[in-house]
Amino acid sequence: MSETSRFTFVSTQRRVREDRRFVVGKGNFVADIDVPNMKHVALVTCPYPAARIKSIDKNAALAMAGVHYVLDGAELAQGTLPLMTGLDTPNVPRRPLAVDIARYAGEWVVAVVADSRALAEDAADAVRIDYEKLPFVLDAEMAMEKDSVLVHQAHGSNVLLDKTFTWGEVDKDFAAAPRHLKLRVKWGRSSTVPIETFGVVTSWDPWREILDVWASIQMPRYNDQIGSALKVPVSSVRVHYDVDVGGSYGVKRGIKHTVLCGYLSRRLGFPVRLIEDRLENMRGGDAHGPERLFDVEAAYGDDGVIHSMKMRALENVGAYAGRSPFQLGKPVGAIVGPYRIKSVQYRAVAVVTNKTTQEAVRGFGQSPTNVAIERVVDEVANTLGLDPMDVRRRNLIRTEDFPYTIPSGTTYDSGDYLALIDKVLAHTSYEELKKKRDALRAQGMLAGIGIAAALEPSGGNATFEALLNPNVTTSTFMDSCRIAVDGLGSITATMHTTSSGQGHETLVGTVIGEVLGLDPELVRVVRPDSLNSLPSGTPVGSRMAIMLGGAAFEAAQKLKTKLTAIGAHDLGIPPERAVYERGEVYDRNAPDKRIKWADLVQIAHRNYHRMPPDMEPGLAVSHVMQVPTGGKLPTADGRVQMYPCTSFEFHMILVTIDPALGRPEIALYRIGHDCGTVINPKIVRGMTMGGIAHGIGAALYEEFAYDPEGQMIAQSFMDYLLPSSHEVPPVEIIHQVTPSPNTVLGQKGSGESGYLGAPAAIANAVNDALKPLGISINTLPLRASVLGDMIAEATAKKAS
Amino acid sequence: MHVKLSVNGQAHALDVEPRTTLLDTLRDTLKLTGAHAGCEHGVCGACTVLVDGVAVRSCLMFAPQAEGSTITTVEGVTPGPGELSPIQDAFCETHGMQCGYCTPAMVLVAHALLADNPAPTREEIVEAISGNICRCTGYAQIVEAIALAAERLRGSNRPVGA
Amino acid sequence: MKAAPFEYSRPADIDEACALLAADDGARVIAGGQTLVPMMAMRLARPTRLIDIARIAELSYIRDDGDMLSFGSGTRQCLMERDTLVRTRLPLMACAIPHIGHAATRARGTIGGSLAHADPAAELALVAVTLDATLHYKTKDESGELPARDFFIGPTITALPMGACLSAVRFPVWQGKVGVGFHEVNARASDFAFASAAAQVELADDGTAKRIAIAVGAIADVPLRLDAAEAQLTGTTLSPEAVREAVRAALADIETVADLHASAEYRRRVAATLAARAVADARAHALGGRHAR
Amino acid sequence: MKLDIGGEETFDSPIERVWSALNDPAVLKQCIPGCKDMITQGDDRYKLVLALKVASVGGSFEGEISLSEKTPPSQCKIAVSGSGSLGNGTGIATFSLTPQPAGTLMRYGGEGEIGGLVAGVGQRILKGVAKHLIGQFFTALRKQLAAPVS
Repeated sequence: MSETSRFTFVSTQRRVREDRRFVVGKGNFVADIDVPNMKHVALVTCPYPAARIKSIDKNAALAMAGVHYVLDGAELAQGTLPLMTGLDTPNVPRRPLAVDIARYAGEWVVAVVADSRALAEDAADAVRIDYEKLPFVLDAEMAMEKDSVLVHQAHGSNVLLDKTFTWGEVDKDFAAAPRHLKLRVKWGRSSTVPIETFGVVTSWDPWREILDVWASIQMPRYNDQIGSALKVPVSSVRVHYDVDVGGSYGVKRGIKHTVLCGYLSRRLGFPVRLIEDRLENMRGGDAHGPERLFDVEAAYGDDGVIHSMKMRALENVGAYAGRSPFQLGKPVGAIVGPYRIKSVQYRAVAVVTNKTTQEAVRGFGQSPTNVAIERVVDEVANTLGLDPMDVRRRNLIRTEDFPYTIPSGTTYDSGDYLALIDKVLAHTSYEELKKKRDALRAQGMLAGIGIAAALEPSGGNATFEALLNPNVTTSTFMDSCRIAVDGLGSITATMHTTSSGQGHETLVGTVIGEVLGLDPELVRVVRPDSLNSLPSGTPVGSRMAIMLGGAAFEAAQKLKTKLTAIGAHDLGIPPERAVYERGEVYDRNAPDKRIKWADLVQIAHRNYHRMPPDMEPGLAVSHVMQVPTGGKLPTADGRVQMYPCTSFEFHMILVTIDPALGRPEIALYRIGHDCGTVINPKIVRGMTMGGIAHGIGAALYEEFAYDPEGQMIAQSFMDYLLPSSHEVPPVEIIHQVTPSPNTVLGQKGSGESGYLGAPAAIANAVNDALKPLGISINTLPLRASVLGDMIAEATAKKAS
Repeated sequence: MHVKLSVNGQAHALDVEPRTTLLDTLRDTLKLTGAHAGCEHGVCGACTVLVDGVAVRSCLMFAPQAEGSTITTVEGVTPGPGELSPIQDAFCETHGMQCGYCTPAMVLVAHALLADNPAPTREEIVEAISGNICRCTGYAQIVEAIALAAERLRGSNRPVGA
Repeated sequence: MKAAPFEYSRPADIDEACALLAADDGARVIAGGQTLVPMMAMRLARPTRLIDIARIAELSYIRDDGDMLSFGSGTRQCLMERDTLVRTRLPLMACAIPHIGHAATRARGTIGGSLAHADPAAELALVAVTLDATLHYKTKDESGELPARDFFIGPTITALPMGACLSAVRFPVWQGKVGVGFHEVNARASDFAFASAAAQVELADDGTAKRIAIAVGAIADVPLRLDAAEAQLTGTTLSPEAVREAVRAALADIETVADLHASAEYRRRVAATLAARAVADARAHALGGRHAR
Repeated sequence: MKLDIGGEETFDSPIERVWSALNDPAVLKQCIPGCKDMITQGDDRYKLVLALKVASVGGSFEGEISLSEKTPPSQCKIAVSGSGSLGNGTGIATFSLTPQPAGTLMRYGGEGEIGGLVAGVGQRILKGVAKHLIGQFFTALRKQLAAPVS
């Protein structure tokens, strides 16, 4: 990293401060929270994809020793308001427990409270529910049809969202282009599936009227939503942010869990805890991810230059919609990927079906979209007999084009895509790789090279909400940092959200240390509870390096300015002559005239008479950060600046398939990665590697599969297959730093890196491997058995 | 029922329901919360502890089955307050984790591996941790942590776990 | 996921275990528990009593009985994995064991437990059927034995009588120029196989197959011996074409199972491929090569 | 998941004997795997209480069994449904009996459906287990037919 010289601490190989507590098992996870007199919740779930709840017999459960309460949906609905949804769909209400009708197999119907989790499960077994099975629909295209079974009768249709955007002269560009192709790409229903399930502990203090909440949460406006649903002021909700979250990558949004527990602890007068078990998590935790069908058309020239694209993205959101349909919105901010496509038509459709409800997943819809785009680019190359690398080179945005505004209105901040690709190829020769592939093919193996170029829009704002729902006028999305220097000179910084492994404490410490020129280890970083916090989002939208890093930077600047002013005043010089350096302030003209840290602190805390007039005493500063480039609503034709930064990644991989077995193996993995200034190289590398592993899972192994009868048949880890160390090959990362002009240090986001291009690269590689057989596959995950059957059929056809 | 357990060198006499897993006993009764519940059906490995020196899934063992065995948890391989074992330190050096949820189990697997094989190859490390799912890291920095720890331990003459 | 309540007993010997089993028809034997406990956690299994045989010393041994290698039913897989006798006298088992779950499950899992649970994809069941192992059991009143081929009836279903506890498993040891091959394919290295195959051959001095055993697992309700292929290939030089043809023919009429992960056709086809590869490996091994894992 | 139910069974007994056995709740109770109780609810309709156990897997079920579209002594439709701790299941099968020189041939065919817990975690082995249970039913039925008529 050539840019490191600019910095003292930023971009250096520093340890991650959070790690010390984790390696000794002293993380503070929600299941470690032990509140006196806490009771435990277990759930009774509906076994049918759609059913009317005719009656609930709680008697046997209530009669069991140690059982305190059996709560049904009707009672809960009386006492709470429906959960927040993103779209205006008042007739698709979402509640923690089903009321009258359950709409997917696994939906929560009854909650049981008992002295222990085991007893609660015993009692859950004893609850007898009489159901009337109802017709159901699972397939998104069938759900769109006029005569489809309706998941929510009152809504009148299964379509929650159907919006078409046209950016640029799509018809004209299509008419003018000599070549067109159509492609259908399916992204299977998968998710992030953290190893820690969602959990929440709530405790209501009726004398103080405060609901304490400890949760494994990654959710913007979590406290607002709890207060609204429970009909209490948000000032009565105290969310504890010092809970370590055991992985999230988007999905830890357990608002329904929290409202349920919040209600129970208020109703019953004792703390309750709900830690999902793995089965509850998989079938009814409402944490599935996108299940998306893309129909893409491209208009292109004989040279492989793509002029225009039409894309319909059909999302099967499951039975209820929280924020999940918005995952069709974020990709608008990078709808042309890293390419110079002049015009785009984008139709976003979200339908409800009788499947488990979705949540936000890493990339918020971007990774599936990237698969669709990258498959199209490869097909363009295929139809022309061109090399996919060449076609990409012809279409990629050039460094001189930045800042580059795409048809849907977002301006990409910076990038040098071709330079990074050249770096990767200098590291690993493309021609050598092709020779290697061809040698494998000559030995009877199927082998394919997969390349993918993908963007990571980062710094998340919420503009996609207004884009898909005109009644939303949200235009800001904040993060904050507060720094206080105590009376003896120690520095404490606060951040105001939970963290799920992204190293935010290290981020804050590093940035403040950098600005103040002090060892970051001297900066204590804490997370107060929501009642002691400044407004903040959460680590969504790959935003924390930009937003929390930005807030910490600006707060530290304020502190520096104040210290400089105090120093100047005390030295009796004008502020512009005073220089702040590593905790001390000196006179530019007489560097020996300096005032030390301890004295600056002394003045601010105890010697008000030595302060500049009218300056606040003490050394407490804060900064509330708005998303850079944020703050505007979409135009009437749906153009809007989405995220402020775009990181770039370029994947080049080699996949082999034993034709007799069909099982893809990744033989080589290279990635070029550019996320601007890297604040902590160890963290960014880990994120990228983890993202690739997650992408490998989505591309090859992971699916919340349903049988035709509506049962989710991958409820255990024996059927939902997370990549192990065997499935993730060694990966070499080739770095490049193209700073963002929009951020304080030039940093961009990296929380979704790797994941945004890995599935596309794998899909392209597998298709390249299949090419000699004249077959192709565009349905993820790419299961060995499906590939094996396809290969066998094609081989037989070829032989005959 | 009455169960006697030896955990991290300490003898405990407990009264638990037979159905209580070793994992729940360690966490709920002994308050050793370093072992984590991930899947509770023996796939993810987050609950791994050492039973008689061997890595075992504590979610797949009922407490009475562990009677008479020597159990070591991550708390037991931590040298002292504020101190890290060479393996723990290596995990910090390479940042062999993110959220930290699978980490204590990974650390224990590394302890068991290196006690048995002081100079593992990359493949042997990959195999040793293959029963432990990490969703954050893609494993690279975990593998590096174990290799680094092995290298340092070989150079230090220090017994593993000390 | 907490197991339903049960009573727990730790008998001192197998006779006491059998007496306890006879006294309660809801009782189940637990050894390593690596299959049973997940089922209990999901409450698919709700035994009223667990009879823990893991500490019964008389059930944990690996013994050389000349033409047989005998295992106590409670012998842990990790001990078998490291055992020299197993490696030298039952190389097929040595090949198969690393494919069972993970090191952490092999640390607890036992041979008897794996066989008694009769998972159609279980590696040890496949080896037992391939080698015609004999499964010995005891009940309160009697002792008995079952050949492996008769022991497995269906997925999780065995011919073990009510109230019986496996006591030992005995594997014939082949003499002469013996070679083995074992293959399986799955999504991830440690998953239940989509298809698996095991082969053991004994070659005559002229290089022809004097004796051959081939079996496939995970594709049907129980592991299957490919008798027709064995008959066809005995006495031949095991040419790749002949082997391929023989195993394909032997698998043609078998009803294979399908699930989320692999189609029935895939299983049949891949089983044939793996069986052919296992035979080829076995032949190469018998000719003096190393056996491949 | 759906299960195809179908096959052929031959019995040594004459068609009338097989027919009456299949229509006798006392016989059915003996033959249905795990059947603890069969309580008459109406004409050819019974409430079923099952304690099903296949190897380690087991659970209790409550359900219903009904016989309909009867054409004595050769044809009948059986519908079974139940739910319990392991999940839920339904099955409808039609059987037809044909006299044979040395007994009776039964052809049966239909469809079953299984949902809930076992469908979610046990699809891999469910079909094999179901097949085994149907086999158990016929084994028990043969035993009943062999027993002297009471």
